[in-house]
Amino acid sequence: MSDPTLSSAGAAATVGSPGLVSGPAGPRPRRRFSRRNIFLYGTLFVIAVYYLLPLYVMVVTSLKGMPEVRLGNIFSPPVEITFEPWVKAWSEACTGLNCDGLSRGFWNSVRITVPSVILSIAIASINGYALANWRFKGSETFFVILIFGAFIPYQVMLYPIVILLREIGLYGTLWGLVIVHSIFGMPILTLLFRNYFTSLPEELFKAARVDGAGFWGIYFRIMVPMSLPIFVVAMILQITGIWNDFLFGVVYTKPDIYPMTVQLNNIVNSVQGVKEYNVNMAATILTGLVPLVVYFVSGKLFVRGIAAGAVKG
Amino acid sequence: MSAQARPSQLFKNLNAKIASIPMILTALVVFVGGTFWTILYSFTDSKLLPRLRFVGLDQYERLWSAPRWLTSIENLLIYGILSLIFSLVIGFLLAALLDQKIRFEDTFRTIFLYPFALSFIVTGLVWQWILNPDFGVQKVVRSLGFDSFVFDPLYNSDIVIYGILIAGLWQGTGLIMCLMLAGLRGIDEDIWKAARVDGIPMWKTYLFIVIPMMRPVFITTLVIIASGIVKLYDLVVAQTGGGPGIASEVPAKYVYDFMFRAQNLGQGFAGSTMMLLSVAIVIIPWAYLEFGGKKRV
Amino acid sequence: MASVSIRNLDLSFGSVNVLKNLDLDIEKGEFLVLLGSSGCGKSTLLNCIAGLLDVSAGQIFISDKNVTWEEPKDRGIGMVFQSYALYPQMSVEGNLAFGLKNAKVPKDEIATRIKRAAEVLHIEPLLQRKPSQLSGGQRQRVAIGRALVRDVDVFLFDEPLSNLDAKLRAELRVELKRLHRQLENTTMIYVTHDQIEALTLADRIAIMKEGSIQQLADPHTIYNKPTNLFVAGFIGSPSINLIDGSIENDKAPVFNCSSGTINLKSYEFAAPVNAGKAVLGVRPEHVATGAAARALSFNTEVVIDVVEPMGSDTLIWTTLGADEFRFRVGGQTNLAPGETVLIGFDPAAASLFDHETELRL
Amino acid sequence: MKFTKTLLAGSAAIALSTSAFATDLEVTHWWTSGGEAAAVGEFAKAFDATGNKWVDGAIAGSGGTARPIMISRITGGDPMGATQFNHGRQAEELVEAGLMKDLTAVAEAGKWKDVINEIGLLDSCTIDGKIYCAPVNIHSWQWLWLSNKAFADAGVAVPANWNELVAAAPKLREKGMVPLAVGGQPWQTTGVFNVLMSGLGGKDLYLKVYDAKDAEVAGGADVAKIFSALNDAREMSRGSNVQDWNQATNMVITGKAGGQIMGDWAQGEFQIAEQVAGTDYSCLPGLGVNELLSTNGDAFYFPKVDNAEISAAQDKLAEVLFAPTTQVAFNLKKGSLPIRKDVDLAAANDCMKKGLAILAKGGLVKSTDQLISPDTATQIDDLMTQFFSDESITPEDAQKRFAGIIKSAD
Repeated sequence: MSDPTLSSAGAAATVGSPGLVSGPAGPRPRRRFSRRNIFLYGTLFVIAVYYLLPLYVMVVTSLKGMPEVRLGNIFSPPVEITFEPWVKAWSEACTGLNCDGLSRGFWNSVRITVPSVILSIAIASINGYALANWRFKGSETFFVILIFGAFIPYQVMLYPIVILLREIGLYGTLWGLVIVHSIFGMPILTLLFRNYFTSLPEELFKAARVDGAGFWGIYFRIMVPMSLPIFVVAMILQITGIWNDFLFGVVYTKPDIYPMTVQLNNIVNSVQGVKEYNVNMAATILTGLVPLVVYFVSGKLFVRGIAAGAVKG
Repeated sequence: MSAQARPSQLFKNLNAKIASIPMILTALVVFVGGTFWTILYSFTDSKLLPRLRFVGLDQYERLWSAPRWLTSIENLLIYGILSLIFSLVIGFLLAALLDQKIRFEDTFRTIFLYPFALSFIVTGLVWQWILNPDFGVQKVVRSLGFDSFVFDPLYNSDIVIYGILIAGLWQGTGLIMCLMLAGLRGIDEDIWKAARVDGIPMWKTYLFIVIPMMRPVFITTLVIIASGIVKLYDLVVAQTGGGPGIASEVPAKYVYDFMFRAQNLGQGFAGSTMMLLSVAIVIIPWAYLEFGGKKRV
Repeated sequence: MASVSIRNLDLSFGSVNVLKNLDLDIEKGEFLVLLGSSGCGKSTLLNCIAGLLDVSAGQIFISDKNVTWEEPKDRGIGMVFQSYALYPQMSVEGNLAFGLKNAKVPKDEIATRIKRAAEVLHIEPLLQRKPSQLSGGQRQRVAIGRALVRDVDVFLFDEPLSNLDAKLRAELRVELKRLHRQLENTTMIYVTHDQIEALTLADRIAIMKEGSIQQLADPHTIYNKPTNLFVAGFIGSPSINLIDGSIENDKAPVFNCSSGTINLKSYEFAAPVNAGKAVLGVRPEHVATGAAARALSFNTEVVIDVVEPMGSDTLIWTTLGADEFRFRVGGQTNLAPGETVLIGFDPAAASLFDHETELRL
Repeated sequence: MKFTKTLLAGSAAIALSTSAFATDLEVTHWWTSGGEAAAVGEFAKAFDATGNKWVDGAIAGSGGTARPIMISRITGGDPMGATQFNHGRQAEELVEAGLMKDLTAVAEAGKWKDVINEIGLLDSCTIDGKIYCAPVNIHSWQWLWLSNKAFADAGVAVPANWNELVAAAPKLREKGMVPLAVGGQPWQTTGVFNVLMSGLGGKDLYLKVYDAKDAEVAGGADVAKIFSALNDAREMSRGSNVQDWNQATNMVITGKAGGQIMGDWAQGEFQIAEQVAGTDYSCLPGLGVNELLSTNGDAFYFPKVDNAEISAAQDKLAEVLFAPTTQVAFNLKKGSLPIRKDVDLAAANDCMKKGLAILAKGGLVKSTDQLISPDTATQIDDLMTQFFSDESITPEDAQKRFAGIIKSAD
C-alpha cells in the first residue's frame, strides 16, 4: 500500500556513492504518477463525476431563467445567473391558495423532526441495550419480528396505523406522527444499537453490575456516554428519513403542521402550463438542505459510528 | 442456611422488560398485528373501507392473473437481484478504493455519500430529468454531433427498470460504501502484512480473506439493501410513475394503487400478503440460523 | 467458618453443561485460585459467584447468607476483570466512587475510602486522570481499587494480570499477595490459566476441567501429589515426564517399563496396590545426574538430544526407553548434545497413575 | 369491525341554523395548477364573504396522493371540513358507512333539483334518497384540441373530425411533429379510449359497455372498431415523451403536436398561454363525430363532525358552492360548465359555447366515474397504458382483455 505523502520523496534513487555496492538503497522510489495512482485517482474521479452530476444539474438549473432552461442543455452553466427561482421556491410558489412557498413548511418540519428523532433514538437505543445486555426470554423473538418489520412497505401499514392512532386518540396530532416515525425507525436503529452495545466489552457491563448500578444506571452512566458515534449515526439516519418523509406527514397530521415535503410535492407536482424546472430544482435543493448540511458536517463521525456499530454482529 | 423462594421469572430483569415495552408493543401490535390484520382482510372483498365479507381466495386468483402484478414481480426480481449485486460490488469497490490511504478521502467519501441525504422523490425527479431524451444525456450527446445516439431508458419499456436502477444505485451505494469501509477498517492490519509477506495478490486477499471476515457487516448491509428493495416505491413514482405503460411497476406500488387509487383494499392486501410472505420466507430461516442454535451469554 | 460455599452447582446453556454438580467451600481470609485451561468453566464459576450468571441448579452462600438469587451488588463482593473494565468516560476517582454512589454511601465516607484505597495502591497522583491516560499496570491498580473501596468480604479476580506484560505481571503478583496479607479476613477468589500465578498466590488451588474440580489442595500437594494424570500434566513447567509401563506386585511392587524395572518400595501408595498397566510421572527437577544418580534406587544411561539453557538452570531433552524424557540441571552445566549421561530418580518423589482411570495410585 | 361504529357514535345532529360566528373550515382538494388554483380561489372568496374562513388544504396529485390522505383523515376520526372527490362512485362507501353529512336540507332549500343542468349529477350524490355531495361543475372528456399552427406548417387543413386527423397524420410526421400528443399517465390513455368509444361508437354503444357492462358487446365487432381507432391513436402518439397532461397540451400550444384528446380543463392551459379559440387552436367536441359530452366533474363532500359550529359552516359552504354567482366565477376560471342551467355565461369563449350548446340539446351521458367502480377503472387504466406503451399488443388482444374486465366489473 503506497502512501502518497511519501511520493514527494522524489524520483532520485541513484544516489549511491561510487565504489560502494550499487543497487537499491535508501527509500524506495515512488512516482506521483505511478500507474497505480493514475488508475486509483482516475477511477475515483470518474465515479465522483457520476455522483456529482445530478447535484450539478440541480444547482445549475435552479440558477437559470425559464427561457434558458427550455433552450439550453441541462449541463451547460447558466449564462445569466438568477436567484429568482430560489426566492420563488422559498416564498412565492403557490400550492392551492397559499402562495408562500416552502417557507410555510420549514418550521413544521423542524417541529416534527426534532421530537421524532429524539424519541425514536431514545426508544431504539434502549431496545438495543436491552437486547444486547439484558436478554430475557423471548427478547430475540421480538428482535426478529422487528427485523421483519424493516421489510414491511410503509404503505401496507397505513390503514392499521390510522386505526391504532384513532384508538389511542392521537390521530391528527404531532405526537401521533412522532410515534409513527419512532415505530418505523425502530427496526434498523435497534439493529444498529444492538450491534453496537454487543461490541462494547461485556466486562464493563459486569463491573457496573457489581458496582450496584441497575438497568437505568448502567444505561445512562456507562453506555450512553460511551456511545457518541452510534448516536450520531442514528441521528443522521433519522434526520434524513424523517425530514424527507412525505407520506406519514401528510396522512397522519393536519394542514397546519404539514411538513416541508408536502409543499415540495405541491410545487413539483402541480404544473402550470410548462413545468418550472428551475423552481422545482431550487425547491428540491432547499428541501434537501438540512439533511445535506448534517451530512457534510458530520460525515466523518458517520463512518466512525458505523464502524463501531456494524462491524460486530 | 435457609431455603429461599426463587423469585418469579416474570420479575427477573423487570426493568429491562419495562424498558422493552415500546419494542414489544411495536413488534406485536404493529408488525405482527398489522400483518395479521392485512392477511385477514386479504380474504375479503373490502373496497374503500375494510369490511369482513369473506370471498375466499378470489383476491389471490385475480392477483396472480393480473398482468400488472406479474410485471411488478418480474421487475422487483430484476431490480432486486441487480441492485443487491451492484450495491454490494460498487459499495465494496468504492470502500476498497477509499481504503488505499488516499488523499482527499473525506472529500470523496462525502461525494459518494451525499445522495443518501436526498429523498427518493428528489432522486427520481433529478434522474428523470437527466435521462429524459429531450433535455438530458441524449440531447447533449446528439448536440455534439452523434445524431443517431439513443439513450432513453425511461421511455423504453424493455430497459426502463435499468433506468430506475441507475438512480437507485446513485442514491444508495454511498451508505453501503460507508458500511463496507467501516468493515474494512475493522480488519486487523496484520492480515494485510501476512498476505503481503505470503505474496498473495491484493484482489485475492480481499476475495478470500477480507470479505469472509466481514460477515457481520455484510449481514447488516444485506438487511438494509434488501429492506430497501422490497419497499421500492417512491423512486418509481417520482421517476416513471410505473411507465411507460406498466413496464416499471413494482409490487409496493401495485399494493398502494389498489388500496387507494382503485379503492380495492382486498386486492391491495392480497398483494401485500404475498410480499410479506416472501419476506418471511427469507427472514425466518435466517433468524433460525442466527439465533436458533447457539446461545450467548 | 466458610466464607463462600457452593453446593451442587449446575449451569447449562441449552444442552451444554458448563458446570456439573460442583461443591466448593472457601474459608474466610483464604486465597483460592481457580486454575484451568480456557473453556474449563473457571470464569463461569466466578461469574456465578458474582451473580452475573444465573445458575441452573444448586446454591451459593456468601458469609453464610444464601445469595443464589441475589443481585451482584447485594452479595458483598468486589470484582476485578481481565480487561480492567474501567468506565472510560469517568476519571479514576469517578470510577472508584461509582459503586459507592450507587450504594448511597455518604459523600465524606466515599472520600475517605477512596483516599485509603489510593494510598494502599499508590495511585493518589492519578485520581483526576481518565483511564485512557493510564498505563496497563495503573489501570489494573485502579480496577483493584474499585473493588477495594467497596469494603467487601470477598474479592473476585477474573484473570486480572493476563493483559499485562511479564515484568508488570510479576510485580503486581507480589503486590496482590501483599494486599491479601494486609486485608486479613478478606477472601479472594482468583481465576487464572497461569500456573505460576496460581502456585505463588494461592492458599489453595482448585484445578478445573470440563466444569468440575479435579483437585482442591494447597500448592505443595497439587505439585507433588497430583490427584490424577490431568493435574500432573497441567501443573509444572517444563511438564512432568510420563513413562508408560505396568506394575507387578509379586512380592514387592515394581514398575516395568521399556527402560527397565523400577522398584517402588519407597513409593507411598494412595490405595492398595494392584498389578496392571500404569503411568509413572517424574518431575524434571527430581532427576539427578552423575554421581548423585548412582546413589538412587533407579538409574540408567541416556543420550542427550537437545540442551536448552534457561539461565538459572538448563533443560536437557533425552529419551528414556520409548518415552521422551526431560530433566533439569544447573545453569552452569557443560553437557552437550550427543553425550551419554547417567541419570536417576527416587520413586518416592514420583507419582503413579492408573492407566485406565488416570487416578493416582 | 368497529371501524365505523365508533365514528357513527360520535355523529351529531345537523344544525341548520346559520352561524353568526366565524368558523374555520378546512377544505381539502387537489386543485393546485394555475387555472385550478385561481378557480378555487373564487370559492374561498365567496365563502370568506359569509364571515367564515376557508382553510386551504391543497395536496397536489389527484388520485394516488390526495385520496388516501382524505380517506385516512375521515376514517381516522379527525376529518377536514369538506373535501373534493370526483363525483361518482369514489365516495360511495364513505357515505354508506355513515361518515358523510346529509345535505338534503341544504339542497331542498336551494332547490338544487330544479336548477341543475343534468339531473344525473345529483343522482350520483344521492344514496337512499338523501343527497350527500354538492356537485360544482361539469367537465367533459370528449374534446379534441388541435393546433392550427401545426397543420398550417404541415400544409394541410385543420381537420374537422377524427378521421381527417388520422388522414393528415403522415403529413405531420413528415414535418417531425407528433400527430396526437398523449401523456404517459394511465388515466390519460384511458381517457383517449373512452372518448373514442363515445365519439366514434355513439351513446348506445358506450352505455351498453359501461352501464349495462355487456361483455359480449365489449368483445364484439363495434368495439373492435374502437380498438382499431385506438391503434391509430397509438400510432399517432408515438414520440410524445411527456407524462403530464398539460405538458401534452403544451405540445399542441407550441405546434409540436397536431392535437390532443383531453377534457375541457385543457382549455385553461390555452387561455393561460393567451391562445384564441378558432384562430390559434380549434376544438372538436365528440371528436367531431358524435356530439356527446360526458358529465365528469367534481363534487364536494362534507364529513360528519360533532361540532355544531363546523356543521353549520359546512352547510354554509355547500350553499355557497351552489350559488349562481359563485358558479359563474368559478367555472369561467376553471374552464368547465356550470352545474346550474339558470346562469348566464356570456363571457364564455367559442369552445365553451359549443359545449353549452350541446348541453342545451341534452347531449349528455354519464361519465365512467359514475358508471364503473374505481377498481374497474384502474384495471382499464392498466390495460390502456400497457397498450399504448407496448406495440406488441395487438388491438385484438387488448379487446379480449377489455371484455374480460367488463365481464367482472362491478
